[in-house]
Amino acid sequence: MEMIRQIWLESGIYQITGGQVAMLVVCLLLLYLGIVKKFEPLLLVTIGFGGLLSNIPGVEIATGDGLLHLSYVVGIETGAFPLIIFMGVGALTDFGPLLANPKTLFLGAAAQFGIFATLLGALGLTQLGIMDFSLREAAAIGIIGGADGPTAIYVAGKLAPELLGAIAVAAYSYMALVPLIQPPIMKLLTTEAERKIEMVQLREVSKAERIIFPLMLLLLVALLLPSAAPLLGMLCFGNLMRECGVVDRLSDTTQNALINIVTIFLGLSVGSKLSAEQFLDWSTLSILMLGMVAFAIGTASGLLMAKLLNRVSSTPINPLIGAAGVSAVPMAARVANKVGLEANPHNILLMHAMGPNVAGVIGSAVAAGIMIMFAS
Amino acid sequence: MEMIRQIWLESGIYQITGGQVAMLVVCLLLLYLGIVKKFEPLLLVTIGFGGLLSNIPGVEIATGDGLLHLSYVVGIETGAFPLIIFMGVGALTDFGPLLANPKTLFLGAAAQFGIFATLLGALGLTQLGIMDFSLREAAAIGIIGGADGPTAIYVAGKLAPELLGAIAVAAYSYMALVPLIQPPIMKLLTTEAERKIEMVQLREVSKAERIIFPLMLLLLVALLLPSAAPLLGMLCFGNLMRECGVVDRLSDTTQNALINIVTIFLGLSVGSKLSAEQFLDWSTLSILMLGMVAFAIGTASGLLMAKLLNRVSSTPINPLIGAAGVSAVPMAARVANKVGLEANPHNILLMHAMGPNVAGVIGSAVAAGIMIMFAS
Amino acid sequence: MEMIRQIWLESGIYQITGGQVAMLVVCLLLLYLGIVKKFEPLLLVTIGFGGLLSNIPGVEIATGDGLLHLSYVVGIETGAFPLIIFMGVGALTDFGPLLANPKTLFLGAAAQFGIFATLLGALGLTQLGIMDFSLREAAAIGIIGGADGPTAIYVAGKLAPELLGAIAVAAYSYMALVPLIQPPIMKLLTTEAERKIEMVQLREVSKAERIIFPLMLLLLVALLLPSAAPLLGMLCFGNLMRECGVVDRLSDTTQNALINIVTIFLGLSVGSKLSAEQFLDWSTLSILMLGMVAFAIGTASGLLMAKLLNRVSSTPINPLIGAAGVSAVPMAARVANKVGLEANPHNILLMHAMGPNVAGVIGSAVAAGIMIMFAS
Amino acid sequence: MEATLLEQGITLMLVGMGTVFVFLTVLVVGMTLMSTAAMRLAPAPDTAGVTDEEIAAISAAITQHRKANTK
Amino acid sequence: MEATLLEQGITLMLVGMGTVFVFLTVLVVGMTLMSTAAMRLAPAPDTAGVTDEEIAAISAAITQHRKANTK
Amino acid sequence: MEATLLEQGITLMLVGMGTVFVFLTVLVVGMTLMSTAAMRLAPAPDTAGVTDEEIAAISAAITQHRKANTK
Ligand code: NA
Ligand code: NA
Ligand code: NA
Repeated sequence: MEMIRQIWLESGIYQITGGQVAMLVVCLLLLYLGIVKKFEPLLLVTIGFGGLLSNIPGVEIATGDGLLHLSYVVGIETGAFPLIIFMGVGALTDFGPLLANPKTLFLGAAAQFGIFATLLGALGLTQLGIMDFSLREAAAIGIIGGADGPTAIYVAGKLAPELLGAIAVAAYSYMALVPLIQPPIMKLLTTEAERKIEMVQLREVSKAERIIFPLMLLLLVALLLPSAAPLLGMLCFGNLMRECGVVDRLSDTTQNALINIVTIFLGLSVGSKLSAEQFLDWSTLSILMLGMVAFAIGTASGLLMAKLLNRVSSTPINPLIGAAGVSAVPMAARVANKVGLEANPHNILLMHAMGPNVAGVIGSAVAAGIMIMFAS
Repeated sequence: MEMIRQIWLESGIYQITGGQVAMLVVCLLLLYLGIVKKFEPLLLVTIGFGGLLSNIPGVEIATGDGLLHLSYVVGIETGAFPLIIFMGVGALTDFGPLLANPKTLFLGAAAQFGIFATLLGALGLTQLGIMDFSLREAAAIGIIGGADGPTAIYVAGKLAPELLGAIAVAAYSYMALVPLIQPPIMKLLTTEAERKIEMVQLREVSKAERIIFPLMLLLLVALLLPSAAPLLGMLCFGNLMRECGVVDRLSDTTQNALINIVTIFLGLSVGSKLSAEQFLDWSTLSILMLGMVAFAIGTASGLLMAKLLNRVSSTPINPLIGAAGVSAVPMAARVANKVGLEANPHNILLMHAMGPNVAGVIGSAVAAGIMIMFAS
Repeated sequence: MEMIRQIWLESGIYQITGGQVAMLVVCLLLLYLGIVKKFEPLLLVTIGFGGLLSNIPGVEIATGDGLLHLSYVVGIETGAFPLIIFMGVGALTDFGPLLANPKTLFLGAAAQFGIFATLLGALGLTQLGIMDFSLREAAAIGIIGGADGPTAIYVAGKLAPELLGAIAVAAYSYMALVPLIQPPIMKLLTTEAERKIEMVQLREVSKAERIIFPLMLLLLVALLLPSAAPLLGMLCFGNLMRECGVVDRLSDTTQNALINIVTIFLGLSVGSKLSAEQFLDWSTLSILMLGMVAFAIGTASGLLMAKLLNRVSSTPINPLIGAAGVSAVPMAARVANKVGLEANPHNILLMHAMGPNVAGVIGSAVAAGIMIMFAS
Repeated sequence: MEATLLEQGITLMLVGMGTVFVFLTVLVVGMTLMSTAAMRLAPAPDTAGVTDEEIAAISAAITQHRKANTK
Repeated sequence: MEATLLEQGITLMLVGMGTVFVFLTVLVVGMTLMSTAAMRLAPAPDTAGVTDEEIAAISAAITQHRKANTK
Repeated sequence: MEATLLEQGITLMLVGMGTVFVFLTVLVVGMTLMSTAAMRLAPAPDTAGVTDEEIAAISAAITQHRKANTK
């Protein structure tokens, strides 16, 4: 009898809190978005399931010696998982379109305005007494505007681990929502005529350029902004393995087994931060709102910079590709392509948008370096 | 001269103990069973070789800072390896036959009687003064009857790490011996007529059911028996990745590179517990004997439950598939199929036996949760 | 303004030291050798890039909690990475040619003279007051002569971690330079007639012999020289997985995903030891010189032993295959083949040279065991 | 003391087997309800279209499963 | 104090956007110089020979990239 | 002191090369005995049947080996 009583006392039905029930619902929603809506499924499925596991009452799995917590300590606190993912992203990224049209880097630069505007927004809410974010926390929230999952997780793990769950969920959710968030802004800020602009075909990029590029980028980072070196260094390393042509077996493993294994444990670890106590908080709500604002501002600044460049440039630039500067690779580039096709059915912008798209990754990493330097 | 003397003093010929020689023979036997007899080779080859390494005199490899000991600490003590293997098993398991015929879950439930009977046996031996097992140890020994390697290793690592080597060897050996142990019991407890029973073809299972099943199972565990949540949670996660259809790259890596890497280190780590001091003990002998009894009782209770179900059920149930309830996936299901074919050459029981077979995995994990709750 | 000043103070341009600039050039040279000259690219690319990262001023990546330093602590200090690589090498190695012609083991034994001669050279430099190497350091330097990367890293990690970077760079550089270093020595020490000797075709080797060989090798090591057991044990384990035919999925993963992942982190970790303070030192220069001498002596002793064996043996032995005894698998065997073809266009020595080539791996591991026993 | 240990064992057996059966019974009920609901919401014809592919996938998975467990 | 925080934010925004633009401008200049040099040292005809293979490789990579990010 | 170090080195060289040769000689003897035994227990005709496959496997392995080491 006593034993049956103990089973009852240790059962979920007896122990579960309202907050945990709410979090289970939130996590099922993330799984729904990932599986049924196919929004960033690699991360939303793993984060969502990790969140379910971390809200099971009375079990050490997301805490103490539990697998998810150990994985968090080993992979997120040290920054190892986001850095390895960045290496994988490097191995998966083709910098060819950027090399063919370097000035699209400016679009990736402009879109980072979303990051700093959001930082300001978070500090503004604090100023108004609505929220209470420190500079570190505000900086971590701002990085959501970079639209780059591993960068956001890396920065949040360094500056504001207590907000990591909310920041990661916001970053991936909005990256997933890019096809809904961006088009209205794009149509608002461009004329039909601008959207119809056709761009000249990209030149071929030689193997030598592809090999030298990651090394040059790394050396520039080393000389100008070392605090961005871990993120950009791993990106460059992955890309060098991809392009150098002599270590294909390492590049293949990086693009497949390694990035997949790390994605699984990164997702579960991030999910382990979706416990009710940490997530169900006014700050989460404001992070979600600020993240949305960040995306909108980033999209707009990319677009406006593209309009400016179009005036200056000798060859025409379709302003739509500026919106791809927020990163969210390759979703944002595809959205630019789709909106372009609606205005002009012969206008294939995809490769042109890949330039600002990967430029956005570099830009966000630079912004992250600045944040880490000043806010920590 | 002094140096040659030192080589001699540090040589294996000088240092080796009788126990170590005996263990080298035992490990060569495990390798023989794995390689020549093809009994559970993935585990017997890795455990056997790990055992060889751990019985080399005078070298730190299974102790101190040695690779095998570090691997044991990182992967077995924390429970990480068996949990990751369970994730892989989930990604490799098709729950379709179980979904098509849910009542076969009862067969998986009944077969767990082997676990608790063995627990009782171990305590009985203690009672009689023959052995001296604590409740924790008896519980860990009982789990051998679950016929599920990672579950046994997980529970033994938590409750009785000092018996881990013997328990793992017993579990995998008997899983390998299923084709020898089960058929006589099956023929003893069923009539020729019963073995000839043909079953109606399984209905098709929709994708939605396959996706919802792991989530439902996880939520039930969370509500009813959180202590089983780590094992079943990882199983469900692996299965969700498999079935959801949007993270195939993660599922592929889980089913291949990840489970293979973890299997190698799990096997070596378990093997590192096959040192002479720990393994050559009366308790090992009684664990091997109790494990055999556990398998026999589990098989019998699964069969008897199937006979009972057959009387109650509207559609006929061949009692042979009850024997598959011990898990030992997929060997036990194949044994049921083979014995069925001997009685009725047109009787393909394989898919019907897969239901109780995977039910046995769930049942053992539930039993493991109970053991962990009460014995620790 | 203050912030801009801080960016300047933390920039690489401000902080970088002359030593770091020199090391960046050295690392770019390693990358050049790996990518353009295709010298051991798997290691020179990863080590070179790790070296770049570790010479970026003011960033914790090769130190403290940085990814490269953590990877070094976890994988090199414990010896785990070189041991896992050795397991992979075992899974990739075909011991058939050695089994078909066991006396080529003597060639692999003779070539180890390079190791001990270099040890003596390092101690001689100390004796002369030119350098100041301890016995441990001299032993670690000597292992370069084994021409086997993971063995050198394993021994250096145990005996002289402060020299690890220089030793690893020397080992892989000379392994890469084998096609330049060996041919002149081979032509100097052999006559045209000797180089023309054709060898009888190798007999077929049965599966049983292939399976028993790694077990026999392990047991001999256990009985005679346990200190070599970690390295040779993992080699044997990988080879047993390869040959036993029942764990092909583990063998495949070991040969691909696992060895690739470990190679990436091994290379980056070794590269993290290429910091200016540690590498730019007279000892590095003398290590590079001693390594070159080690290779030359090892090549010569292998050749001379082959000439001796040719006189004793009933079947003819082409002395060129003795040079393959230094290991540097499979480069040295191919060099022997190439020089043989120059003398006699019908003389295919490749398979014959694979015997001493893999024998050199075993010989180096035995020598490493001796070094670890006496020098630590 | 030892008598108590055996008694503990007997209680653990009863409670354990009880829990296993209760849990799996709840699961049977849950699965049946879930399947009924799923079949109503996504009726047979819809899923029938996927059938051929699914059968191939399932048999491939079983093959892989066996391979993983028995090679 | 809070006023200072907002001021800190504004400064950080100005310095941050400035750094991003400076860095990426330097990168644009660097890339342009590098490409010019590379094209001079390894002129178009040489690389043109590799083109067909490269195009296949690039499109394969893009496909893989998309697959990695959107499946 | 330094003299002793060099002496230590010479002893280590002699003992080391001695050990390497003794070990590999024992291995040669062991391999020869093992192969003789294996060929008697599983005589040539049996293994000859597997030959074609094995040759393919070996050459594939060598190719892979080379690829692993030299690409
Ligand atoms: Na971005
Ligand atoms: Na079971
Ligand atoms: Na060697």
